[in-house]
Amino acid sequence: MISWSGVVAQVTELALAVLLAPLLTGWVNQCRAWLQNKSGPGLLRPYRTIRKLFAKDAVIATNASAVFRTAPYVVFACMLVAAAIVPTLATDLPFSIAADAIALVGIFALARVFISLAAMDVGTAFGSLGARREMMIGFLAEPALLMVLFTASLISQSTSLATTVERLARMEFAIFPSLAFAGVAFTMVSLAENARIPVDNPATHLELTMIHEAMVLEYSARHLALIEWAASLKLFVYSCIGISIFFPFGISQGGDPLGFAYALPALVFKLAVGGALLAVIETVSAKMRIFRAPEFLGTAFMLAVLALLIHALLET
Amino acid sequence: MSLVPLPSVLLLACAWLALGVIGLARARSLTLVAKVLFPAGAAIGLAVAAVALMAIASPPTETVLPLGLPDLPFHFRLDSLSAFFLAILGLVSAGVSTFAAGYLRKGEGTPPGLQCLYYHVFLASMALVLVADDAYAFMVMWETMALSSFFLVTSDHRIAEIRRAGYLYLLIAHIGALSILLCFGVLQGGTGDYTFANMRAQSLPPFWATIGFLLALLGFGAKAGILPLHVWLPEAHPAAPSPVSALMSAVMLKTAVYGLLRVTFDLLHAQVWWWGVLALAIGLATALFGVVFSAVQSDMKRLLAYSSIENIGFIVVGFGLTVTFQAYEMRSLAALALTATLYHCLNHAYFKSLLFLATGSVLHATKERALGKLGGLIHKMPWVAWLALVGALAIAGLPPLNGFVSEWLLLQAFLFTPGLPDGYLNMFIPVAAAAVALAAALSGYVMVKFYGVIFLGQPREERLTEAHDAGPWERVGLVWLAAGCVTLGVVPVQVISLIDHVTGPLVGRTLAETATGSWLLLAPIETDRASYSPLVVLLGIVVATFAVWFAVRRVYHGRVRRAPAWDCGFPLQTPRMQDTAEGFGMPVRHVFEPFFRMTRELPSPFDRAPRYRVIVEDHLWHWCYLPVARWVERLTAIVAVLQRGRISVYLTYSFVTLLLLLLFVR
Amino acid sequence: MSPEILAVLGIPLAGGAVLALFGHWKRAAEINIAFSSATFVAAAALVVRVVDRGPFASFENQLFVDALNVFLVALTAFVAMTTSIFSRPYMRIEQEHGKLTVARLRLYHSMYQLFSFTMLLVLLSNNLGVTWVATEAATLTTVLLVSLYRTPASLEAAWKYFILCGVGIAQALFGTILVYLAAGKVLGSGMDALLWTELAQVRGSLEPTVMSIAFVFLLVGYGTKVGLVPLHNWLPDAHAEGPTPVSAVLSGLLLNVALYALVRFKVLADGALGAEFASRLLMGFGILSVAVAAFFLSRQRDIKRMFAYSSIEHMGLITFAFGIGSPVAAFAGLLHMTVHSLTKSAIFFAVGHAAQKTGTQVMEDIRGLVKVSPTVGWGLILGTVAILGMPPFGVFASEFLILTTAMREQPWATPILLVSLGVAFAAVFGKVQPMVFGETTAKRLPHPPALVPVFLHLALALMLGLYIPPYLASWYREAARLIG
Amino acid sequence: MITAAFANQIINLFAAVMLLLAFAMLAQRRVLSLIDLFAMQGLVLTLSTGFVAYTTGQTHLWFSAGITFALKVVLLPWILYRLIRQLDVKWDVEGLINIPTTMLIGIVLVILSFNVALPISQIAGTITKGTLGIALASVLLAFLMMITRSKAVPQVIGFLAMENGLFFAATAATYGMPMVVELGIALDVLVGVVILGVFFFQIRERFDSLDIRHLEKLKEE
Repeated sequence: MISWSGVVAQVTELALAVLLAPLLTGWVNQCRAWLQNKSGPGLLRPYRTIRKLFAKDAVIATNASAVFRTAPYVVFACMLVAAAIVPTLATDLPFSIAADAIALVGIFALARVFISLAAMDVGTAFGSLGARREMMIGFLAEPALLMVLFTASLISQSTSLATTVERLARMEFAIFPSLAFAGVAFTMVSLAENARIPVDNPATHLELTMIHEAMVLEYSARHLALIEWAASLKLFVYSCIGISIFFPFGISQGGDPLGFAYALPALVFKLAVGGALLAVIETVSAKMRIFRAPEFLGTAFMLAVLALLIHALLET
Repeated sequence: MSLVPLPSVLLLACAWLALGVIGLARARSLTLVAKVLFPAGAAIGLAVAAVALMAIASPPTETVLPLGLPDLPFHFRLDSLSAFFLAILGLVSAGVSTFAAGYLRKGEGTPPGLQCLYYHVFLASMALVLVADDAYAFMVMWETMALSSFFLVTSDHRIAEIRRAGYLYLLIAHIGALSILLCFGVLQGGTGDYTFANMRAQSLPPFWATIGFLLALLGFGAKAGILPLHVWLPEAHPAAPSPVSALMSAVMLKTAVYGLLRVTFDLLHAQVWWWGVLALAIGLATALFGVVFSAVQSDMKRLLAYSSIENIGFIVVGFGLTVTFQAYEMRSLAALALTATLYHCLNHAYFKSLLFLATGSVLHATKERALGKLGGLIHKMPWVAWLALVGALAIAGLPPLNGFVSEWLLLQAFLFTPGLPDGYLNMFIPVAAAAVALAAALSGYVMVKFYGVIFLGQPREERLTEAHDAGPWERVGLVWLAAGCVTLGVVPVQVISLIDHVTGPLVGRTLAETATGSWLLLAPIETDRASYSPLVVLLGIVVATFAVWFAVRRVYHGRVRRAPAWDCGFPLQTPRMQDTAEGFGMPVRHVFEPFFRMTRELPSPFDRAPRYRVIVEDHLWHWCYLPVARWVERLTAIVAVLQRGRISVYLTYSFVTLLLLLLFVR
Repeated sequence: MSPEILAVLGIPLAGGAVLALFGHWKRAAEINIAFSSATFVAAAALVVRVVDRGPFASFENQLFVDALNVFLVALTAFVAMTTSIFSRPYMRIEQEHGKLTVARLRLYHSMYQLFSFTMLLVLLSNNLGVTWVATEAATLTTVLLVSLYRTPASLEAAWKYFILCGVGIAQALFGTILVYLAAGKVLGSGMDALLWTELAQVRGSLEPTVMSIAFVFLLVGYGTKVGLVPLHNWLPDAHAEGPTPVSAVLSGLLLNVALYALVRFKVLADGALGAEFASRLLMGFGILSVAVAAFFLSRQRDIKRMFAYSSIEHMGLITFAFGIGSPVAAFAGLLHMTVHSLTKSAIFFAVGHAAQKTGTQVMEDIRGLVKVSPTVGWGLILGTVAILGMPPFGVFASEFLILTTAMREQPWATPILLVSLGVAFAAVFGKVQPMVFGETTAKRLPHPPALVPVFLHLALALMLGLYIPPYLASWYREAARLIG
Repeated sequence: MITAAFANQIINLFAAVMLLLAFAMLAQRRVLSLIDLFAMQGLVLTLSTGFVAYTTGQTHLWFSAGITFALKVVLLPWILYRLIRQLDVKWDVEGLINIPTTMLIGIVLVILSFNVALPISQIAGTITKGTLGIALASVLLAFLMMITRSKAVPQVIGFLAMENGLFFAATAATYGMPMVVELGIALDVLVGVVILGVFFFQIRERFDSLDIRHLEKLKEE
């Protein structure tokens, strides 16, 4: 079952994800700066930030418990596992049979719960506020994401992401209206999940609107570095999910080293385009009031359910 | 081993009863009750579990005791379904009894010996409900269970609210029991033989089968707390002492599920597809309702009680799916859904009892149930806090713990649904799946609230700093249950192979027949379709965590300092500034506004002493129960006119009755 | 001539006479107990004899014993005995509270024995005319018992009781005359035509028209005594205002006895008219009683009054069961009679002491019994739970049989029963629970209460719920066969 | 010896008088007259029983007639007279329903009684069978009287009148009940009246009146 090429693909992919994730974040920020007529911090700024944070002394609130200190590691680990499941370069991933799409959503939820608990641990007003908001986003985004993945699963008759992507990639070209709906829903969910405008603004510390930042206010140094890195990783993984489900072309199927070589540039290209698109979305839309977020996500959820319904109605 | 399972179960139940009687005899002796009887009860629980696990794979055994009605002596039968639920009872009660040994204190309401009596009668009656094989034995045990738990709920009967809760509980339980009774009346099909064996042999016409099913749904639903019969649950569970809340939530609700499964799959064979859809719809409504309400609670035990409603909703959803599949003869899918259902029963028993016991410890340590007055207990009660974290993560349905496994199976069952011959059904199922996903996600929200507000942050009250951790007995109980949560989450394949013994006889197919996984990999249909290996995921997360940790250790050389929280630079920080339970519930109240009946008291900017108050009530109480109460009241007012005290009028009644009867005869 | 029957009837009659003479003695209560116990012993001997030799008639066929009445004789003698045990401290406390004089106690004790006598005579009489006479005599004795306190309320209750039951029973006499008329056509006029044993043999050839009209009169007549709605109005008043031991025997025994008489006639009517006619009437009245009584329950403030309505409800249920008429239903009806007697009288015992402790019968003023007097409190709550049909008490066993049989044979009735039982449960339990639990207002009693009877009854009711001894079962079956 | 037809006519005459008396009692307002009417009813009952005994040769009916005479013509009216005198309740009674209405209802009752009794009379083998309807009517009329009276004494008289009707019915349908039963019934009636007499005193002591409208305290609110 477990082929050597699979193992190679798995390791490569994981390494790629960990290493490339900050770059993607940097690329998005850079694009956004360009679109907004700014010069931008440079593509490698996230790497520098992480390195800087790793070099600092950590300050931990007096009241913080072990939950606070372990959370960054757990969150980062969760993102690693998630990255290991999502096929980016190849579909022949040995680890992917251990966790399917539902488990992926579960792992994201685990990370979210941990970061929220950590936010509440210090016992500040902002921490718990952030945790509450994050969980609010979560309980709407999570089922929406699940429904998006279900749509793909129903088309491909599998909840295993690798299999899904493989089958979607292999399929004769066909128009799946359900996938179109799911795509829109997925985009909306991704924006919310990755703390992007219009739901959250990763660059603000304005107390009335912040979500993700409010939770990580108390973190510093290595913990903050891990959290930032994990956030990049999350963006990367989400992008990859979108890419592999909706645009699976070019991904390497089976143990095909040649395909592998072909898949890497394809991935980079797709990520670059995706990142640019994200920057465009972030530039053209305005940050919503926090209580608009449930409506926004509710719409995403409805769209995802509609996608499922359309699939049940038209495509079976 | 040549141990005969069924007699052993009966003997063990008797042993429980004996413990109760000893407790009654020495009602005031706390040491005896707490340090001897309850641990002994726990040992019996383990024995029950052992017997049940042995019996689950063996063919059914039957026995008849010369008790009961003359034409209907008590029949008992131990088959795999009974054994499965017995195992739940035994395993959970072992933990709960151990905990209770440390939990009982002096001077609280009912004397310890009496509590010991109720408690063990409760356990024994649950065990006997599960092995009863005729309607009478079943009903006797069923109502004994209700009665003993009623007395447990009202242990602290000096408080009027608790009495009211107990009253509501017993009333609904009794009405449910009457409905179950009528269900058996239908099921025996005019033969006058109330043994389950006879009911199994009957094949009822669809109309009567449907009546029977609906009565069962009503009766068992009342016990399980499905919508709209749930009102007693959030009242009664918090009122009871914590070990009892744990048992009620963890095991007693499952006996209702047991009854539902027993009646639907074992006694009624001709399943009609829309039964399942009905159950599915009710289950979804229950799950959503439960989780949404649990999100807005500000009492920790009420929160857990509503969460029990939610979980029962999931179980009923699984049950409904099973019925639908079974009615369409899609047996392997039915097996999948049933496995999910049973697995969730097992899981819920573990994590809910764990959490209830944890709240018990908190309650003991702080004398406080209101979430608004707790906080920061992880520092004072590390054992309870860390073990409760396991429970909270499990109940939130997070991998790799046990809650996720059953949710995963349930969602898988939904995913395979589009193959049903009915188009509308195919449309309904995705919506249902979405609702399940939503409820599952919300339960994560609830658990963050629950855990964060109680254990994390800063203590909201001064005296919380005097809280103490749980004692050794309590720890053992908690550890037992937490270990169960982890184990069940990590080795689903092995658990499912046990559950297969149950699904086989009920739906005629097991997961083992279709599964392609290995000991490590759960793949109910085929690996290509869906697979999950919690052990690998767990290892993945653990290894990754430690790898990152070591890596950071190597890379990083800075020191770690402790300092006051920064909080965006706000100078003044008090614990009161943390989010309260109400505050944490706010987004849910906002999003799901139509669910609630809210009365809010908002302060105006000019208030001297600003007050904020919100009361969240249940619409159903106002829609269903109060109108019924009003109707009864109106009818009693009408009836009372009959008795106005005037003798002439009374004579007229007799007179008119006589004349009418004479006319009738003519 | 059977000595046992003679003893069963003679002892209470003699007791009535003795206590009429010596009832003012200090030891009158003990004498009362002695006579009641002796009656019970005689009844037990009678049971043994019937078990040994089967049914037999005696006293020129005027008295007879079969499975149906011997079981009620035993029950009546038993409950009469336990009630006399209970009444000893109870009446003494009443006396000390200044509610009763010595002369009244003499009346009480004497009438108590005579009342037992009349009930036993109703049960044992083979002559339907004598049955009627004894029923009327039972009314008279109980009227005196109900009015014992001579308070305005008790007089009012006794007056209503007398007039309503007197009128009712008069209708029964008309019915009896009609039965006699019908029997005369077959058996010739004379004493034989009133003997039940003779009538039962020829019941198939009794004139249907006459029997139907006769049964209507009998139903209204004896039904008044049973307390069937809408003929029940005397019952709550009489139960609430009389001394508690009297309430206990009224509820526990007299209603049974009246129902017994009705059932005897039902057998004849069934023979003449086929089962449909009487069944429908009984079921109709039964279910009406259950439903109406259930709704009455929730309005009550007086505890004895509430349990009186509960008796109406249970009598309705039993009547309904006899109305269904199948062997199982009849069995259930008989079982229900037994457990209802035991449980209801136990409840009244506990209620009596509770009311004495708190000095009131108003439920809102009785609180927290379990704290000040655990035995009374537990007796009351367990009795209540039992009477409401919670297993493992025996009331549940019979309700189980009745409901399931109804579901099979008369499904239309089950929703009504379901609602009524639910409403009754809500009402009674909702009122009793705060009386037993919670904070208290009660004080100590001058005499220790006699709670042995309470727990003895409850223990028996519990046993019947879990285990019905085979001889008892075969006995019920035999009796059910006689009815069915 | 008289012919059966003639006997029948005589008995019907008695029956008619019974019915007339029942109506008279229904309409009568004065207590003392009520007692007189009751005694007259007893007398008619005695005479009719005696007559039946004479024509049919049923010896036990002679006893029955004797008991009736002793009890219902002599003893009970005497007791009632004494009671009235001691209690001083000679005043008129106001009915709860006015008398014309009562009479109308009474007529309806008579029709119903005849209707009910018709099939029974056809079966009865007695020469008195035609009077069964009238007997039933007197029972029901007495019942009606009890309903409409608001004082205790007339109510009791109504009760006793009902007993009369029953006796008449017994004679009409079956030439009376067996002796034991008749004795028992008589004893019951006697004891009942004695107890009621005691009651009258007590009620008056407690309520200062024999108006049963005072006895309406026990009821559902």
